[in-house]
Amino acid sequence: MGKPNTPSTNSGFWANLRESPSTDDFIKGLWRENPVFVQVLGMCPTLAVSNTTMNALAMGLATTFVLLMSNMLVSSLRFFIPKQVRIASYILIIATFVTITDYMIQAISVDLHKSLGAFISLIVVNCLILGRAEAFASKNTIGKSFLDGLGMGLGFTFALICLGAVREIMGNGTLLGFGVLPGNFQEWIVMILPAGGFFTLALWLLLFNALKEKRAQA
Amino acid sequence: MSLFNFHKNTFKHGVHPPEHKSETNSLPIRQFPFAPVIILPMVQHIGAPAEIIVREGQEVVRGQLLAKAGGFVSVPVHAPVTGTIRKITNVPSISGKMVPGIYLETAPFSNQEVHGNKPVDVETATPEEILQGIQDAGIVGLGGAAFPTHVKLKVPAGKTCEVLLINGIECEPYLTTDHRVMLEQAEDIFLGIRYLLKVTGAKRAVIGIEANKQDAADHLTQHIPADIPVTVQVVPVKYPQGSEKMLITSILGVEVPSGGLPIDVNALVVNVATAAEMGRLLPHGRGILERVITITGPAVKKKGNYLIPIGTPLRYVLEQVGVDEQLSEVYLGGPMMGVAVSNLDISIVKGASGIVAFTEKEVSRPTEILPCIKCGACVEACPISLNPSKLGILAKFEAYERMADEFHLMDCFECGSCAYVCPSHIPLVQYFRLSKSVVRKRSAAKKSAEHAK
Amino acid sequence: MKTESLWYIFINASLINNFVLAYFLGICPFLGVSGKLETATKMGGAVTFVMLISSMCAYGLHAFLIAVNAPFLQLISYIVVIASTVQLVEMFIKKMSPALFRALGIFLPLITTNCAILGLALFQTNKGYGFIESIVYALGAGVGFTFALVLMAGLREQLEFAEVPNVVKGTALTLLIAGILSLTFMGFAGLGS
Amino acid sequence: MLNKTLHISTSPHIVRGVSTTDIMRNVVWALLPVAAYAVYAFGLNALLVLVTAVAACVLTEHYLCRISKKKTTIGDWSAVITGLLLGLSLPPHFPLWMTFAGGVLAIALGKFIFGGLGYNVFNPALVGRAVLQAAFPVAITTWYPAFSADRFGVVDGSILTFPFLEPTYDAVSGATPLAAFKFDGAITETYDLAMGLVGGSTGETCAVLIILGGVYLAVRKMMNWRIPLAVLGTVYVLTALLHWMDSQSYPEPGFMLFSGGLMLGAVFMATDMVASPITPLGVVIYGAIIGLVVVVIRLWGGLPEGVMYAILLANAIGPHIDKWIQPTVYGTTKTSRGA
Amino acid sequence: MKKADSQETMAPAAESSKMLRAMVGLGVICALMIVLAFEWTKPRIEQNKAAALEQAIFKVIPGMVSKQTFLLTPDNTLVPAGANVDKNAEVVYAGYDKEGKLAGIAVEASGLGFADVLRVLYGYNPETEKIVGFFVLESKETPGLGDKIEKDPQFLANFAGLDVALKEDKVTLKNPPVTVKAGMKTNPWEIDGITGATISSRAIGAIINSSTTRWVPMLQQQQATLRNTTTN
Ligand SMILES: Cc1cc2nc3c(=O)[nH]c(=O)nc-3n(C[C@H](O)[C@H](O)[C@H](O)COP(=O)(O)O)c2cc1C
Ligand SMILES: Cc1cc2nc3c(=O)[nH]c(=O)nc-3n(C[C@H](O)[C@H](O)[C@H](O)COP(=O)(O)O)c2cc1C
Ligand SMILES: Cc1cc2nc3c(=O)[nH]c(=O)nc-3n(C[C@H](O)[C@H](O)[C@H](O)COP(=O)(O)O)c2cc1C
Ligand SMILES: Cc1cc2nc3c(=O)[nH]c(=O)nc-3n(C[C@H](O)[C@H](O)[C@H](O)CO)c2cc1C
Ligand code: SF4
Ligand code: SF4
Ligand code: SF4
Ligand code: SF4
Ligand code: FES
Repeated sequence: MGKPNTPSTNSGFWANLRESPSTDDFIKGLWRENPVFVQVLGMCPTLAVSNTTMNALAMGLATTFVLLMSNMLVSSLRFFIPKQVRIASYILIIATFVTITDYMIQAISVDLHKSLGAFISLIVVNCLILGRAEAFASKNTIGKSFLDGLGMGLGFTFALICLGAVREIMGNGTLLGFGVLPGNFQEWIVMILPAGGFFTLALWLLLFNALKEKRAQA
Repeated sequence: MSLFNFHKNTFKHGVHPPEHKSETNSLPIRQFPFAPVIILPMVQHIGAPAEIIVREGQEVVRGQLLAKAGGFVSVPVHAPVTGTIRKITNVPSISGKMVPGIYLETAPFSNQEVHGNKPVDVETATPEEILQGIQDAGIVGLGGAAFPTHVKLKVPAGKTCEVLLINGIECEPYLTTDHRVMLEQAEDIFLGIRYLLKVTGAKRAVIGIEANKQDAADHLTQHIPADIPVTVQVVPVKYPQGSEKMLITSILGVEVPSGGLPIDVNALVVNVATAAEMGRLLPHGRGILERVITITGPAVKKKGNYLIPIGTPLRYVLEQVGVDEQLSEVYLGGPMMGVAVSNLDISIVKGASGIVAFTEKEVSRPTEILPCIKCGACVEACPISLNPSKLGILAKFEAYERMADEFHLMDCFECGSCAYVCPSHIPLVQYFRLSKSVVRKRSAAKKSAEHAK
Repeated sequence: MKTESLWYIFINASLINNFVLAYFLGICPFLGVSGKLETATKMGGAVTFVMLISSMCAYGLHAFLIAVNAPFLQLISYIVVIASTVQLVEMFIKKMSPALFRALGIFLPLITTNCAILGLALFQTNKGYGFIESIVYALGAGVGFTFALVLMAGLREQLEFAEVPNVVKGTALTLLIAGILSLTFMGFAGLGS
Repeated sequence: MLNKTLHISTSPHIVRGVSTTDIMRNVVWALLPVAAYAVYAFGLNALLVLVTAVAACVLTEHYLCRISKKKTTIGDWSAVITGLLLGLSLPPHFPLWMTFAGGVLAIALGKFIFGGLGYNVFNPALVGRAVLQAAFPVAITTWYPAFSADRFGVVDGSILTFPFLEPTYDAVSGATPLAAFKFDGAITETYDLAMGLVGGSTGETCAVLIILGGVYLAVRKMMNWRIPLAVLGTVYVLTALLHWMDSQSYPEPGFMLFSGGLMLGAVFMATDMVASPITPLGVVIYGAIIGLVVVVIRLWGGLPEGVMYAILLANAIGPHIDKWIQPTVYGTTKTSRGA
Repeated sequence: MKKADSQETMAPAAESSKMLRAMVGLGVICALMIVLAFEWTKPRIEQNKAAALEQAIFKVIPGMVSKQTFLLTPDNTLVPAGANVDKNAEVVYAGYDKEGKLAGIAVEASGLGFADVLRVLYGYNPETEKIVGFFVLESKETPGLGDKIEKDPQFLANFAGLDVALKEDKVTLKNPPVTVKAGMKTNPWEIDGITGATISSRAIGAIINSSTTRWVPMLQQQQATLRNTTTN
């Protein structure tokens, strides 16, 4: 799928089983293996709910929660789930936590639930979560899986906020709903439109490409 | 599109470069002086090289056989002058490569009488004998390709030739060779046509002439012998009407199938000068010794149409006609299809129909190549209806296989119309020559690899 | 109150609120499979097909869940039922038409758990569409998805032979084109209103 | 004398005199009367918009060449066209900072990312305009009437809005003929439309001058005449048909042809050769798609005008047209059998 | 994922009974968690939803303190809704003020906007025969542009007293409401449009128009029912 090569997490399969949790399990998801900017996973929610920072934050945290829980459950059940049905089991587990998250958000705020729309439910199909379950949690201890989930989730949240902040500031003149620019700032409405989502993500990727190129030249 | 493609007496697309023919088209053919040394390559034709049958130091007379044909697809070489074989060695050729050849020193003060051989009588000879006679005369296509004429004329089993097309189009700018031949050698041409009709079994012959040579058309029409089925057809002026495929389409309204030959549509095409040469040589059993060449171009002082002995060094030719100080480029052939000469030590060969010399001013073409802007000019110029724009982009990215598989690269016959019109000055046809050779090499490699298996 | 004609539902799902370009659903296949026209077309066909099946499944399931009063099982049941139905259909196609299977087969597992499919099921439920409306909605969504995918594939195939600057090459370029396409599709806004 | 080394080139040794730069320059000539009329009708404001748009495009092109370490390409004049057409397609009082942003976007997003001249798959000027329309929909639909009395004396305040700030509009804004038709069902006289006596985008109002420019280019073979003909023909036929069926709801074809940006779009924007198909038949299909989408958006869509969207959509379909409509290669047709 | 697959093939095939047990076990755990979460959040969610609806109704009927839901039966009569409301039935909400007097009726209406379906709620006062409040329930109109129909105070002011009086015949509106160009409002039944969001504001006009044409005569006729109900 033309994705940048994911630095393989399962290269040391057997080693991993014995290893104790390390800070790297957590750190890597934030930047080096950032799910959005580096692995280009979970694009749909990234683009769809990043029109405001609040939405981005909420979506990021919801995803992190699901990722964390599913990673832990998958990891703790990894010796009981037969290989043949593992994907189905993961989906079941993820769907469960997504449903729970969905209800929790509704309980917190109907408005928030309305603005995130169906995308909360769509966390189920976010390939990031299934990907971590398959590539990491199913092969690692609970502790490591917890850190991995947290790191990846926060990395995802970070990326969403990167997008959400740019889009909200430019498109609405606000950040998290607070006016951060002069009152007569002219909003660039395109930024909160779907096209703006594509453009903003592309710009971030461009920026990273440019940095990478610069570093390669240096 | 075929809806609009009714037969219009010409082919689709093509270009109209400035003609520049008036500078020489009224100048009668004049005999060119003999050069002191004649250089004769053994590959002046497509096919196997001729095999030399003389030795160094031998004295030869004009018309004497110097080398015999090296096979069926090959023709002999005759001595264009009376003189002495100085050296048998490699000689420079237009391709830049050295090829086997002969240096022949012209005997001063010789009367240069022509040595003949076994005559071929048009009334009594069998087609096979005529074909043999054509080969023995060393005749190749004078239209430019220098393909051995007897090979082309041998109609393959199972095919028939209905129409013989005599190519008097001469669509290249500057050149007036065929024009003068038609005006001055009508009898030879018609005699040649007699031979041709007999050899090919064609039911009729059509002489195709572009409208800018109406005088030649009128002249030939008046002189058509009553007893042979020949007509003259005038077609609109457009490059590359002279290419045999285009000529067939213009005159017969059919297209030669992709990858096919004229005989696939029951036609054969022979250049007028080739026909004239047959009419002149066969009755006397002579070989080709000289040919008509237009020497022209802004850098040439004494422009004209000259009868020049084969093998005359280019340097000698240019010295005789005089060239401008600013001489920059010399082409063998016309400016559209001709080959630029890098070395003046090569000599006139049978296939050369013109020498065009440009000064620096004329060749100061824009050198900057801009990207293709998809203006479509090339698409509307290509007589084969290819998509040179797409081909050009693919060539730039070295996607040669796709060019051949999806965009008919191999159908390109390198007329250069696309490159001529391209406003971005993309060397399209140059790209295509390269691409074609790469494709040919690769498919040959593939084939041999398959063989090896 | 019924306000949407079937025609509007179709236009809305395919052009005005195109799943990819306006809703950001199915971005992964959109980015991943839009490099070659041939695969893009097949992918479009497969997505449309799966959407139709999912739409029917979702309609039936929703009615059932309402009947047994278990709305909380919606998500789980949608994903499980859709995935298994598609698997069944896949097996069926394999038997009945190997040619069709060869054309669509490899894509089916890829897309059963794709968000455009699930999104469609959820949206049609939220919008309260009836059976026929759901099918038209699914058809519109599929056609719109295919349209966007095929347009993108054409553009990307052409841009293979362009001097795209290095920093732009790859996902960034695809996203930028998607943005421009998204702007273009905004021209259809309000169509039929 | 004959010992000098000869220059070698490969055939053909002669080329037609017209260069890409010539073509681009001539398009600018053809656009100048249109631009001049725009200034005449809308005054200083339009002049400022045009100059800003051109400057933005040229500067962006130059700067992008610099950072990508290429020789500057502003000499080929294509950026000037992009700028001119962008300016001509904006409202005459469009704030200058937005105009400038549009120019930057047109070149950067519409051209540079694809590899520059010749590779852009969309019309750069329209990409710029599309982003502007989506970013500042109010500013870009705020119209001013033509021939205001003080148009040469006063520069409108909104046009000089400080960058990134919101313009404040005068109350005098008028509706374009298309908006008047869409929202109030009002039809403007075709004569007024053709002569440019109405409001609208800077350069879209005087159809006659646009047509003249187009004819000049077509005669000089610097523009594909099939495209405007196909676009306008399709619009004409569809509208005539609809008008004939229901003359109450659908306007006359004349109104459709001469109103809005159709003429400018058909003659100068749809004809951007880089972003249009290459074969004669392909080009006709492309034009027909533009015509169809224009009619659909104008008559049934939410927006009053759809030329920009129609052209961009057709640009996106272009590669497919080029893929399916290739010239029929010589010797592969039916006529290639038997004499 | 490739690597994982190859390991999978090397692992000994689990018996199907083990697979079944694992799946069923997992299913039970999951179902349990979901049901727990559902039950736990249910009261909050229902409260939230009711509050949201209430808020909306409060917004469109100024001065109300209590409400009663009415169902529209198939023969076009309004009856107070009981406990089990049929989801597909159309409802209106009657709002009462402190004295228990009918303060207005909230009606839901929908129609096509610029981007997708618009759903709105408006309050109708049968005494003054005016629309007294307006609230957008659902809209996908362009943020910053079309969404002015939700936020623009000038636009919302249109609905502080929009004339929807009936003719003498009591079945047709005297002057059906209509959106006019911004700043062109001259009559009490006209809605001032929004510049730059003409389409959205006209869509609102059309929605109000068609909804009032249908509802206002019904509500007028059945005022008695609406007034005389004890409130909840
Ligand atoms: C490799 C080769 C093989 C040819 N074989 C035949 C042939 O078998 N029969 C024939 O009539 N002409 C044959 N020709 C001659 C062509 O039909 C044609 O006359 C020749 O290529 C010159 O044409 P041009 O100057 O248009 O390129 C052959 C030419 C080439 C180059
Ligand atoms: C682009 C192109 C242009 C040609 N123009 C002429 C022409 O003007 N006159 C001519 O006799 N042959 C022309 N030829 C060569 C003919 O195709 C053909 O080979 C020739 O007429 C056959 O006669 P020949 O074998 O006697 O030379 C042209 C070939 C090509 C590829
Ligand atoms: C990106 C974009 C979004 C738009 N969104 C809306 C919208 O939500 N509601 C609306 O009525 N018009 C919308 N429009 C339409 C234009 O603003 C339209 O030209 C305007 O409604 C015409 O009104 P005017 O006559 O007051 O300028 C949008 C246009 C664009 C380009
Ligand atoms: C007839 C014609 C029309 C053109 N129209 C446009 C146009 O609409 N927009 C534009 O940016 N450039 C236009 N150009 C200029 C040029 O093609 C454009 O800058 C390229 O698209 C850049 O690669 C036009 C050029 C010609 C010859
Ligand atoms: S979810 Fe599927 S489509 Fe999306 S990135 Fe992952 S594997 Fe690709
Ligand atoms: S230009 Fe070539 S093809 Fe045309 S007449 Fe001269 S030799 Fe023949
Ligand atoms: S050189 Fe080849 S591609 Fe170019 S015009 Fe001639 S035949 Fe066509
Ligand atoms: S003539 Fe040159 S610029 Fe025009 S389409 Fe052909 S290759 Fe491109
Ligand atoms: S397709 Fe939507 S997240 Fe992958």
